[in-house]
Amino acid sequence: MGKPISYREAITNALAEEMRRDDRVFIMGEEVADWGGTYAVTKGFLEEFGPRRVRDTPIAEMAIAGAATGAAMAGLRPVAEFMTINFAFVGYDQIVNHAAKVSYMFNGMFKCPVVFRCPGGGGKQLGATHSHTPDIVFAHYPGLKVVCPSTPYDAKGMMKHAIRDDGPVLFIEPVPIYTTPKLKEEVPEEDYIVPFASHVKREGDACTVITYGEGWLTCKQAADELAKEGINIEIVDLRSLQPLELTAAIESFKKTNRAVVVEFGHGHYGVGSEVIAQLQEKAFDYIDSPILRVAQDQVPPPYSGALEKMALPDVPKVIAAVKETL
Amino acid sequence: MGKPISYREAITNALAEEMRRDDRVFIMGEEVADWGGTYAVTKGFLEEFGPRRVRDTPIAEMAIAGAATGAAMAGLRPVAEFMTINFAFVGYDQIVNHAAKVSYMFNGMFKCPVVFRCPGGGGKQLGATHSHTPDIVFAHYPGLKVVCPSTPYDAKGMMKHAIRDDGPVLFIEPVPIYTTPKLKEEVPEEDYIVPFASHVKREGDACTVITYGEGWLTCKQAADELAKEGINIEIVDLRSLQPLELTAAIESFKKTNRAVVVEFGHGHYGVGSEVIAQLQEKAFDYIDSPILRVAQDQVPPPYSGALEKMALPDVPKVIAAVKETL
Amino acid sequence: MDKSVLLDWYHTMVLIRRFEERCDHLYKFEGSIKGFLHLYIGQEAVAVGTIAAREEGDHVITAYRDHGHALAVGCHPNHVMAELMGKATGVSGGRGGSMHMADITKTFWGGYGIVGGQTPLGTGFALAEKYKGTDRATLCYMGEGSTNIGYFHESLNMAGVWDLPIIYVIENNKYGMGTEVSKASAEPIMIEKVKAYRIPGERVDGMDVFAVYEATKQALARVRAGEGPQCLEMMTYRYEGHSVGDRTRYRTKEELALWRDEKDPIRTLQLECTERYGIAESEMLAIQEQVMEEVEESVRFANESPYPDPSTLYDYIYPVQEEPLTLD
Amino acid sequence: MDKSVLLDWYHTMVLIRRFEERCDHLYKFEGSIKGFLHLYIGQEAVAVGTIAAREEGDHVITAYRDHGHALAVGCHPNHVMAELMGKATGVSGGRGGSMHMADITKTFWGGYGIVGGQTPLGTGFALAEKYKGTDRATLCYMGEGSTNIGYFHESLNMAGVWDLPIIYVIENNKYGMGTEVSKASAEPIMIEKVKAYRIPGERVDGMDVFAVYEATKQALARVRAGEGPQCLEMMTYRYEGHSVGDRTRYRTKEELALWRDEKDPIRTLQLECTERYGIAESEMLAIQEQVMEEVEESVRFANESPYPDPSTLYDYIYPVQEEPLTLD
Ligand SMILES: Cc1ncc(C[n+]2csc(CCOP(=O)(O)OP(=O)(O)O)c2C)c(N)n1
Ligand SMILES: Cc1ncc(C[n+]2csc(CCOP(=O)(O)OP(=O)(O)O)c2C)c(N)n1
Ligand SMILES: [Mg+2]
Ligand SMILES: [Mg+2]
Repeated sequence: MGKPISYREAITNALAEEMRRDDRVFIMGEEVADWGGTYAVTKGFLEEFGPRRVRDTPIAEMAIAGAATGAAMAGLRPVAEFMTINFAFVGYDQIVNHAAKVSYMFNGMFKCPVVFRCPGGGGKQLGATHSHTPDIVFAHYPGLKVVCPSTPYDAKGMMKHAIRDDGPVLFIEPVPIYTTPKLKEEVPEEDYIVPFASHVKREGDACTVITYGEGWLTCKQAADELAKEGINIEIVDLRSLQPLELTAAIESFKKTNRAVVVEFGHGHYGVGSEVIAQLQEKAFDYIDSPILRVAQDQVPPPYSGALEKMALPDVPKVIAAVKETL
Repeated sequence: MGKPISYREAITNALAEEMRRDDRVFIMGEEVADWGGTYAVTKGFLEEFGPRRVRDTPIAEMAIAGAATGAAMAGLRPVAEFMTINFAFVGYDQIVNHAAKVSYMFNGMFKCPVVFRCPGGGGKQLGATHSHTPDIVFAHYPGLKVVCPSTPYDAKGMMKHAIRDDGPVLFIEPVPIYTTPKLKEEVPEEDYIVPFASHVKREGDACTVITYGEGWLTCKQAADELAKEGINIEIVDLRSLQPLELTAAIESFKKTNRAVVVEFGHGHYGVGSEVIAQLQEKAFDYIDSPILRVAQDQVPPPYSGALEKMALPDVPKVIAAVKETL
Repeated sequence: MDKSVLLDWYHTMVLIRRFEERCDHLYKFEGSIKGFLHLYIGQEAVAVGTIAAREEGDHVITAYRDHGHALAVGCHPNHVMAELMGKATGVSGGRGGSMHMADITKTFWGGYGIVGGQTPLGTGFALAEKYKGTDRATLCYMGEGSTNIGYFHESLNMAGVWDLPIIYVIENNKYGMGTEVSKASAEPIMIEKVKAYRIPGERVDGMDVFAVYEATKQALARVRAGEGPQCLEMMTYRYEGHSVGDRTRYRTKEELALWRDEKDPIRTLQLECTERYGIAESEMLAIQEQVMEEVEESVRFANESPYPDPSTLYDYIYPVQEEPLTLD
Repeated sequence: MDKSVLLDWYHTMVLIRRFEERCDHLYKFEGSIKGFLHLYIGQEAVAVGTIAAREEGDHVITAYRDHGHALAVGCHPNHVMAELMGKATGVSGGRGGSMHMADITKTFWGGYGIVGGQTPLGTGFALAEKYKGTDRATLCYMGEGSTNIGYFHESLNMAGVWDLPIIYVIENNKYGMGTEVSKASAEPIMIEKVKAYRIPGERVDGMDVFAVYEATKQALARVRAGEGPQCLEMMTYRYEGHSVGDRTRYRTKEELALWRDEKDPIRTLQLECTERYGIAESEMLAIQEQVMEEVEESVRFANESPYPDPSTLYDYIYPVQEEPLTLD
């Protein structure tokens, strides 16, 4: 274990280690080389790995998505960065209708080990076009793995998984937690991998709170508050949205009989919707009260700070929802 | 009332009537003019309305979506046809991040009366790239209305609504029911409008089946079968996926205490997920058994006919799900 | 050229410059502007010269670097500043922010945050005007880096095929973020690039407001004569970083100095005014002072303006329906 | 040119022609082929001439009109036909269908149903080979109508900026569905259009397999010499409709006759073989008969092949992981 690192450092380290380990791994995207990445994730990479392996692209998300996919099919392991997930909409067809389909459509003939890195999330006063947490519009489709870590430990281990995975992975990184001091933690020096599977991240008995990505920190803070009142919630981190594997959540729910799903994207047709649909189906006899959701309001993110915050999940909203289930 | 017309004729008639009524309405898209539309929806339009109002475009879904949106902002009422909804992925950013946002982001300054026509659906052996029912990836966002009629009557009235609506409407037309004889019905000669709101389309008491679009016909057939066994299901047609307004479904559910959601898209993060999440929240005390879903399996549509059908909803699957809830 | 016109241009260019400098300060030191902030400093002649050439009703649409265009079309600095601070009195009611400013009363359709996203929209305005049979033109602005995205290609091709009344104004400031034009565009000369759509292009000294104005006038005349889409490649430069926070390591101080110290559009205009048109320096100084006040007033106005009322959060998700959807 | 090579080309071209005719019949009258069916009849010289020029390992990727390419790279007609019938023995296991045929053993990466969708993928293959330092090239095919979509622009620009080893083969058959090239492309001459990326282009008589072969050989040599991306515009024609069912009302019988009766690539090659190379007519007749048998055999094989086992429905949603994801 070394010194505590941030979420962003964890991703930087995972990328660098994988690049050192495997020459097939390379980075492409807008401003990833000279600039070192808009969010400085690949700072120093150009110096260490050179322009062959750290490639600035034109502003061309269709080609970024597609050329990375093609390079993956032809034997490389590209990590394509969309500067933000909002811009991945421009390459949407290539992601969900090409990368996600080639394995199945061609009967398993092709591998497609591409990673689409997507810094995402809102709350930064960037206005409606730049503040999406649209994770489910990628996770809706079979064929594409859609994952989103919530801690530095997971971020590093899941990025390594994503790079070594033989199929396409859309890797969501919530920018709001990139450097959050509270989230910093030590991670192993040795190589490790974190599976794309949900797990209990904090134990409790009062209510199961299911979340992922930046939701973890919010839920953890809510848990700390609630603990002061003697309410101990159990937090399940989904880690992966597609495939979605709910064993841990279901087990927990069977214990607590109550659940809240917390997500930063819009609620409609969201992560919570799916989790609830499955929980009530697979653990029907255990529901003691409605399963609630805390999600982004059904309104495009306004620029103005206070207004924007109103529409986003926060600690008080999580606490209120938990209490409502009790 | 005239002679019975098909779902497709209903759309054709609505378009033609609106074009006759309002010069601001025009059609643009690939092969809509000379060819008369790939699915012949605009056959004869070029002859009646001329090339100014019926415009063939290059194969350029980004520009089709964007130029139609721009023309709408500047005072026209474009009906932009995506040859199929699969190709709307190419224009995805323009649809969900521009058309859907301009009203809110610019504080209501602009209207945006554009209609995106999207023939959709699978089951036609077109392979994974061409067989999507991806309705929720559009319906996830506030700002865009996403609707899908299930009958000729609704199709005509909802298309008129869509064209007269001052905001952007993504209008989904399931190709599998375009010409289905069983669906043909007489529609009023007079002008009429069908609201974008859910309603009970068939009354019953045993179980509430919630569906929309091509699901209606499947559910109706299932209902006829079930009726022979004395099981009378109530069918709610959602009509609109965004905004999603569930009053009719909730009322029905409070009566039947059982529900099944039937949709032709993938189940994960699907329409059923959201409907269930809301039902269990808003009618918790009325749930007698798990609310079930019948949806497309979580697998990309294979070309081979039998395999493809396996993965899609059908009458026996609906019947089985209904019985399971009883 | 009429003296009052020149002074008007001078006023707007200085206003943009001072306004942007003030924004920079507010962002860095007062924290009252948030989000991304893309300054227009150095490029003032482009917005001012092109927009001066338009007729009323001609459409204007641009990208996220849009304060200059907003001020040039005549949005009040108070409302532009209020928008930057997310206030209810902002041009977009505080909902849009720096990247998304618009004013429908000036047929200014806004800044758009997605690179290239405005290009098909502008093309749609042109389509609408041609459809309606008016002789309104559209000025559709973009950076040179934005010509590499699919939007550019699909839009210009559509405009070409349909002969639409639009001018694509490419503000070639040499960089798209940190990427120099020739690293991102296989054909770095924009007027060559648009030949792929048979669109005539002209390279213009974007630091010279006269040249900008003249070229735009002529291009507008061609558009109105039915000659179809036009392209103007404005050779210009942004003095500041891509957005506040960018330390511009990708370019040399010498390069910056070359543009700023030798080609500055405001100084060029100022010299022209005094030397060619015999305008007294005092008149120009007066304008400078007036601008300082306008800018300070805008800060005051914005600071004092209220934030949007929380109860408005759900307004305008869908536009207000004008003709009711019931039948008569 | 070696006689056996000519006969090989002749064989493949006739095979494609007869195969496609048979597909048309199966679709219309026997109902054993479903979905969309885009025939390659008339364009045979393009796939055969270009692919004959490639070295082993050079990549091939194309659009949905892909049977010709599949047969030209050497996929067995049995497996191509089985794919069309959705059988487990099909090249893509019956999962892809007419539009999505591939064979990795021949570095044939498939047909793709989304217009232009293959273009960035092919660009990615070229990137991979340049990265690996091999001298493999990529042949990336598309129709002229597909040059209007953003994919084209972004891909060719990227290839231009990065000097990638790729040939964009534009099969200009004059129509994209019912739309004539000049109604959809503001610049209807493709080799002019690609100048926007500084990509050298050559127009080639796509009905003459020799010309196609020669032009491709030379372009491949330029690619391998490090000269970067190339474009070949193949002037060709499809005799049948866009897909089965299209009644081709958008073109005249005379136009079709001009191409089919005067420029047919198979007849041209046949004449060349007999007149210039002195090949006996009987040899060519023998090939024709052999092809008839191959085609009938492919129908037999496909008809008798099993459909995919229902238990395979969930296979390969994700590729089978080669190196396990645990740590050693
Ligand atoms: C689709 C998309 N991709 C990436 C970005 C991030 N981005 C914002 S501005 C910019 C550079 C644009 O450069 P240019 O068009 O030259 O305009 P300039 O900033 O020089 O005015 C980039 C990459 C974006 N906003 N949208
Ligand atoms: C993105 C997208 N838009 C539309 C279509 C429908 N479509 C299929 S083929 C085609 C015409 C393509 O013409 P061209 O590129 O010239 O190829 P050709 O058919 O002549 O071989 C169209 C519009 C599609 N498959 N994908
Ligand atoms: Mg620039
Ligand atoms: Mg063609």
